[in-house]
Amino acid sequence: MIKSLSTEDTLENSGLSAEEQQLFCNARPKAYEPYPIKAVEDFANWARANSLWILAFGTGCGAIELRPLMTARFDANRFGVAGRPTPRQSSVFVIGGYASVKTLKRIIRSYEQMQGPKFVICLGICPVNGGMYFDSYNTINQFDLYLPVDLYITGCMPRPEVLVAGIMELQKKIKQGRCDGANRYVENFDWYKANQKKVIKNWDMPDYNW
Amino acid sequence: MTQSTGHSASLDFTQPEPVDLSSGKYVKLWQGPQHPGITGNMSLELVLDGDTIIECKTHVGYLHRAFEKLMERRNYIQNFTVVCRIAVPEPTFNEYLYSAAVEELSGIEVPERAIWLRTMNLELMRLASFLMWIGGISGAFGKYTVPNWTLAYRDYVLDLFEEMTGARIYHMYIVPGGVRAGMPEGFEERARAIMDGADKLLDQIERVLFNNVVFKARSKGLGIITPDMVDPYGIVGPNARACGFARDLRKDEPYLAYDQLDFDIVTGNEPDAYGRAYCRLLETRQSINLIRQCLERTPTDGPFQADMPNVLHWKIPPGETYVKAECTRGEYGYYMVSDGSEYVRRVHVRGPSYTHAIAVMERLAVGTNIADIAGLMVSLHTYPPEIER
Amino acid sequence: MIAEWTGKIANFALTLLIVTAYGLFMTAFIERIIAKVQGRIGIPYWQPVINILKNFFKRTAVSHGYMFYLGPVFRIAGGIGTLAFIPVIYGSETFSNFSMAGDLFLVIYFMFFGQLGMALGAGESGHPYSAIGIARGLSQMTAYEVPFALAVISIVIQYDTLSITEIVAAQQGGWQNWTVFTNWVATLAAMLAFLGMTGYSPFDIFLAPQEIPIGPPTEFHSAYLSFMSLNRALFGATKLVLFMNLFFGGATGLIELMIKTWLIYMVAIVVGVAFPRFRVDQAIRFFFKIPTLIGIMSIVYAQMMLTS
Amino acid sequence: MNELTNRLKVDFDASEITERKPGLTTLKVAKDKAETLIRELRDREGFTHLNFMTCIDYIEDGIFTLVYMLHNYEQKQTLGIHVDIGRDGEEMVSIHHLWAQAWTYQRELREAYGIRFPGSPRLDEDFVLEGWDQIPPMRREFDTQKFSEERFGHREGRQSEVPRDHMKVTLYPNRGGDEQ
Amino acid sequence: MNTVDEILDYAIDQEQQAADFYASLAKRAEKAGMKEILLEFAEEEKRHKERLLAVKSGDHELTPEQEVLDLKISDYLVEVDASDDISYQDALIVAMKRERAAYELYSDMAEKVPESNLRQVFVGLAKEEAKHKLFFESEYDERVLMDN
Amino acid sequence: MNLKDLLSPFFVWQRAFEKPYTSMRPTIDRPGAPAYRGFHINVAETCVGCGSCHTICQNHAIDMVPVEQFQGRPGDSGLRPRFDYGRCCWCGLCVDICTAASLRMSNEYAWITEDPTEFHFTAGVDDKAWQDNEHGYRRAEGYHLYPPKRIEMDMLSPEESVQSFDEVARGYNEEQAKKEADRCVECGICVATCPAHMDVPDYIHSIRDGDYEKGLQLMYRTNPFPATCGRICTRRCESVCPVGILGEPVAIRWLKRFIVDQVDAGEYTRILNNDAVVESGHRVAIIGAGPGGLSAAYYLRQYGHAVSVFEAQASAGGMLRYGVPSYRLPDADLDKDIEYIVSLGVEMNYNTRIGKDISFEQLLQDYDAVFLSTGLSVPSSMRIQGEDHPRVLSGLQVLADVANGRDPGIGRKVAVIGGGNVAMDASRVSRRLGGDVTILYRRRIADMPADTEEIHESQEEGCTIVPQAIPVEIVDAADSSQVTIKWGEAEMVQDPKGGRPRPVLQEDRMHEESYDCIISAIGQGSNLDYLSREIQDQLAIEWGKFSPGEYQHTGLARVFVGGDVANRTADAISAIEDGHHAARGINRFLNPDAYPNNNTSPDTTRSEGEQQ
Repeated sequence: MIKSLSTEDTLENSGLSAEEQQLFCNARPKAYEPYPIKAVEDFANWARANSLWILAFGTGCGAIELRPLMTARFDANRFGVAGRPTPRQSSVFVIGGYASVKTLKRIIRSYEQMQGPKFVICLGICPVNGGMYFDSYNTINQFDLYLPVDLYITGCMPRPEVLVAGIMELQKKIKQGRCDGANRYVENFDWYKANQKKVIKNWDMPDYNW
Repeated sequence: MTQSTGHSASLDFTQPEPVDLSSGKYVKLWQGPQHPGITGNMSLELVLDGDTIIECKTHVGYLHRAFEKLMERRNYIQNFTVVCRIAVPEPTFNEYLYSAAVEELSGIEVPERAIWLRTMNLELMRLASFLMWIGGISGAFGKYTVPNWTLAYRDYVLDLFEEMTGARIYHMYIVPGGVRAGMPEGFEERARAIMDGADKLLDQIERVLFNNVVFKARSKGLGIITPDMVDPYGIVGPNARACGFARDLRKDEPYLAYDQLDFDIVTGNEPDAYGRAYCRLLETRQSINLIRQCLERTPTDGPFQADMPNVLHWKIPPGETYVKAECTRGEYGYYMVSDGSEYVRRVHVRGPSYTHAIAVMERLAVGTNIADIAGLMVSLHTYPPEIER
Repeated sequence: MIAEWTGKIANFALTLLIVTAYGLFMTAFIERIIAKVQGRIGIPYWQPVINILKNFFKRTAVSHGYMFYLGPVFRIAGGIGTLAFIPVIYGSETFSNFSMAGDLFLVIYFMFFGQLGMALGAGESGHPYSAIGIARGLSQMTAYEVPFALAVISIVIQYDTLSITEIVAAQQGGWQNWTVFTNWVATLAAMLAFLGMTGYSPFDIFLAPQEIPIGPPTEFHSAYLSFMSLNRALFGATKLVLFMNLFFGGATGLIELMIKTWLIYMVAIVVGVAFPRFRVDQAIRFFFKIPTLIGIMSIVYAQMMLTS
Repeated sequence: MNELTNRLKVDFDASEITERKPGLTTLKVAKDKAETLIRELRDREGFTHLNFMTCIDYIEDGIFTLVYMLHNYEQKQTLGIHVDIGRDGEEMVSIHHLWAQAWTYQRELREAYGIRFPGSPRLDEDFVLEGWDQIPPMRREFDTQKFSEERFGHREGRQSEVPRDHMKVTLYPNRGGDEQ
Repeated sequence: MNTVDEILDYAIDQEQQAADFYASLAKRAEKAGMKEILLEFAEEEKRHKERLLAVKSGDHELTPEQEVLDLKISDYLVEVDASDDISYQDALIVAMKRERAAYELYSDMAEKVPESNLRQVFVGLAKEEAKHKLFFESEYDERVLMDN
Repeated sequence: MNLKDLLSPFFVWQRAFEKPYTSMRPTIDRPGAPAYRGFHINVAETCVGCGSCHTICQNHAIDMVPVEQFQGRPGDSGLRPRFDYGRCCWCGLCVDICTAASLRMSNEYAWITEDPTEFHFTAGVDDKAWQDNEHGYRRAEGYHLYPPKRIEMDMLSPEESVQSFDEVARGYNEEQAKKEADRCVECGICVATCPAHMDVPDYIHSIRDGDYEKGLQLMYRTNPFPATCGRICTRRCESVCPVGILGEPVAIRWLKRFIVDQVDAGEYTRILNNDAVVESGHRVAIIGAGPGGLSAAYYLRQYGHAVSVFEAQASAGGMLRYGVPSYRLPDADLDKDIEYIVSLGVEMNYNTRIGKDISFEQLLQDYDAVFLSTGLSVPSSMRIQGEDHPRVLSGLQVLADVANGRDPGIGRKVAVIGGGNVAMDASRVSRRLGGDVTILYRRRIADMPADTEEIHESQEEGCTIVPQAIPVEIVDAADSSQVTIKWGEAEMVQDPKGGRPRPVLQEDRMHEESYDCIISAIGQGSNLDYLSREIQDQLAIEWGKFSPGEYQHTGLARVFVGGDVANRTADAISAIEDGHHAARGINRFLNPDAYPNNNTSPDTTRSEGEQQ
């Protein structure tokens, strides 16, 4: 944990007890700069695109189609996709549809623990505009208010085929260097945090989970 | 083997005193919701003494979408699309039960053809769900070969669904009043071919998983449900049948066409994870058998929908009912109260996971090795979305 | 002297490169075989390389202290160290590495060294899953090291040397001279230990995503993970070479090396895809029972051979 | 079944005994007799299975109707027991000692409706919600759509017209029955 | 009438006369709205005249081969007088009858003249008048026989 | 542990030698199933914009948005469904409910984007690749979300009905009415099509609720002739009812009748609560007590104006009384409507013919405004030879005679010429008077302007329809009490200039037949002789009809026109709306102050008559 030294870029972590504040970092996230040499960056993007590790966190209905995707019928391993059980090693967060407020809190925590460059794919309709649960008191309606999203795949549920297509699309985007969701998160950090805190009422975690 | 049911008053359900974590003797460990060993989005708050769990608390609600609330503000036909989302891997049971409850309250008689199509759908769903579960139990014990097979094969069953209903996961096929379409052309042959393949696959799985020394070593003796626990804990379905209770709603209180189908209740006498798994394997075979019978006996013509009122402003006379069906995990029920308006007054969805994943799980987890918790959980066959609805 | 060492180091670097590349290739190849059994296609052959590159390019913003950094370093040091004292190809100057009289001991030491270093780093990450994984890994390691050690002792007795090169030399001259035929008891014990060593089912509890998400490397990411993946390939291949040298007559050429190591690897795979994983206590019980017994028997057997 | 219900009528003042369908009967019983009745049904009458317990909000009457659904496996009979309690902070006798899963239901009812069951374990812990700062959501006066719009918002760009009104505006703006 | 031009002049004159007839009728029309209608008829006749003028100057050709639909409505209607309080129905009948008469005249002429060139002209004019008749008959069919 | 358990797991290796399960090119090789519920297709041309999809969508995923090219089409709201794929759950209920069957789904399912605002599209209008996809979900045959067939109304059998002038349609009972009312999808397209713009969905809703008083109130908002319209309305509403596209339209007319039948005439005053009008002091004269005139009278009374009605006949009702036979509209029901209007304080002057008993100029002087609704009372003439034969009767005359209780003297063998409602009425009346009826019509049966029901019922009652028969001459018959008609067969020929096919007489196929009488019912014209030439010129008359302005006003200030004499459709409901709208116009004219924000005042602006 790198504790921030300057006062401007520190986070309050006001949701934490004094004891816990000592444990967690209070520095703001920093945007990732591309490598100065374009060829290196392109090569890095190529490598990133061909090795997409998905965080094994099925947040909603979408998890049901991730299983066929990862197993024999669709075998996403062919495309360099693998599931990782820990956010530290994952680079892709697949939001499987609706996110309840309780899950959103975990999603944010997991997302922030992922190391950049990181990408978010939203499956289904619910993250776009509430979907089936547009009037539910426990599910959020627009996922991009809380975390930056790189790709939307519509459908309810999207078939595994279109997940494959989505992964290919994401690879294309990464190779073009257009997946800058994580940087958008950093740049609009306060806006995202305000939105998050608007819906998560028991904010008992650090403002940024390293 | 059937046993007389008896509620044992001797069981103590009082919650254990919380252990003193500050003693440093114990480790507190959270599993989930982001944890591949959990059957879905729920989490377990475990207290460990070494490798042994001495306290388990379940936490649910990560998938709470407030279905029961939402259903109170959608009209009867609109709800039909909502219910299938309650248990994601098994939407059809929800569709059927919701439709059955509405039909019962409004006094609609479903035509013969729809009854058979519904039966077939439910059995196909059971097959698909069991295939996924077999993959799950295998994966929970670290054998990833079998899930790859069963999930791929489940996909073939989903292909059948797609052909028949127009969707893979959320079929939305069983609609109040009947079903939405008949069997497509050539469906029977394709379905039979897939059933034959499924039979073969199950033979293979029995050979490589159920006759597997390591699998047996892991699952035997894990999570024993004693017969006197069954009623006090509300244990139903294969979990109860594995301890010898011959309870199956399809036989006990037949619905749809089950009274015309030829099958026997599967029971076992090994109330542990292995016994439960084996029970389910037998039930999967039974499903295949039932699907074959359905394929043979489903009428190919005639109406598949009852005469319906205009669903846009469908009012149902006041009343209340509780309909239930045997889903893969046991008694699945819809309790519905109508008050004569266009909207339902109250729907309560009774899923078997509600008891299995909380009360039963918390009890069985105590004393279990931490490494077995995933296997235990899967062996109870729980789906978190139907707990919190 | 300096020139000689410079040459040796250069040779070793080449060996290291080749063995690592071979290990990476083997990883992918084996993955594809497993995938085949699972009814699918599996990863592309270059996937392990891409994964490592990808992880190198990944940014990190997390630190858990110096020990945490050192974990992967120790780990790869263990891997390199092990390889450093194993002659890869018998009779080849280039691939003989720093083989010397007591290298067998060093090799076994280095094999432990990596694991321990890893344990230190992972323990430092503070993640409970890491800790549990480490505990499981180390206990299982202790368990499988017993039959392995016994088997090694057996062949040390048999060949009366602590030099791997000499052990390989002793097995030259035809397949009937291979340890697997001359001392099949020790080979059996060692191969059972090998199952545990490779970390495939049924002995993969320390990395099991179901039972404990990923275990020790939970907190490792980016370049640290790259190092570990690299080491996994290198160390895996090194172990194969060691087993080949000790029990299967070594190799006199690259082709022979590849075939033999692949076959040895396949033993673990054949078992691995067929079985679920043991719990750690079951694994320990397993190793302490039959393989240990066989190990002891192999020593007796070796003694008997010598005395007869 | 009739025999049983008649007896319950006498012994427990059970009212509104209705056979909803073959195998499903509901009856109403006073709050203070509910626990004894349920215990007796469980121990003596073979209603050993608690299907579920839930609550219906009759906001217009100011009551919550608690529903305990019991099942007798031998006779294949289900008995729904209705108990009316007031909506405002009234408590209900807990049955957590009768069935192991009962406390979960009670915990859910506590969270969803705000009904308290004294003695029920972990009653006040969060069940499915976390950080909930409104009235219990299953109460009928809680408007979930309004809440959702206020807290979560909806994406811009939606606009719909009612065919009838649209046609009035475009086709016969000054006609129809409006101008009187 | 021995040359094409003569014949055309005659026909043009006929159309002019018809136009004049409607115009004068319009002046005297008593029924509300009839004035406009009769003036419109006059306009229609003027259009016919323009057409024939165009034929004469070579800008336009007669089409003797063309088949023209004959609705035969006017054939069986009673003759009506072009009185001052003429109704719309009657005005149409007058118009139809006039065009029919012209059609028959040209048809007869066509049969009588020996020269094929002239005959073609007469046939062409007859067809032209048949078209005019069709115009009024269609109008009658649309408006008067609307409910029938 | 036994050996079998140790060895049998190795059978997993069997699979290594079989074909993998893997789908090699999933994105290409696996289209959705033929009935897959993928992205929406809307055949925008067929869609009528009823909005049922919008109503049924539980996710509020469908917006109805105006689409330029579909504005103003008859029976079309001009709206088209716009889908939000941030909401849609592909349940397909919209497809199931789609009344026009224009909506279906393709088996396309892939839509990936970075921009979440993209997921909106108007199916069939926005260019989407899947619009022409032939696969995908559509509603199965025999699956309905609303009953496609209407509830049959009890009818007298043809055998019974020809015996008397009793009403043929017997009306719905409560259960039937509720079931029929249930079929309504509440789109409101009928409201726009109805000339009077009645609140059809609302009063149908009131039937479902069993609240007939409210239904009556709703109907009287736009139509003071509900009992009449409930029986004889031409019901253009039903012709556009979306439910009728695939099934049978909602029986709007019968439902209207049902409401009226449920309410006793004595209750009207209480229910409609019309006592509270404030007298304005203005006086309005209405010429003609037909539906137009009385409708105007009703609404003018609502505004508080004093109303005097001048009627040439002995009783009110106009064509409704003298032109519609009582088996369709019993006098009692007509009287129910009329009497209620009269009871509001309308001064009725019967047997008063303008131009004879009182001059039009006098009215203009005496009243603040005049509403003209004199209808079409002059039968059209065939203009064929012999038409003035004494045995040739006019259909209107026959109907009026019957209505007045006189014997029209038709004899036994009757020929009716014409294909409109009057012809059908005359035929069926003749059947009831004991005649053998042959209907001669110049076009095909399908071209008949009469209601199909009327045609059907007259056939059932035993009238013979001879289509494509053009009468050419009427001559004396051999028997002096008879008359002979000559007619020729017609071929239908497509007019090259377009329009409907025209009949062409086949002169080689002529027929001759003698009848006791010939009833000519080929249409009616107006009689405006009571207006002087100058006034006629000012009132703007075209083709024998008025062409009124926006508020039924004419070129002459204070004079408003309506009814058959002022509209093209010439049916009761249009006349009623004319009367209502004229009342509105008159009120604007008399009370300009009450409309400060509206500069459309009848005496200042003169715009084109509204197309209906």
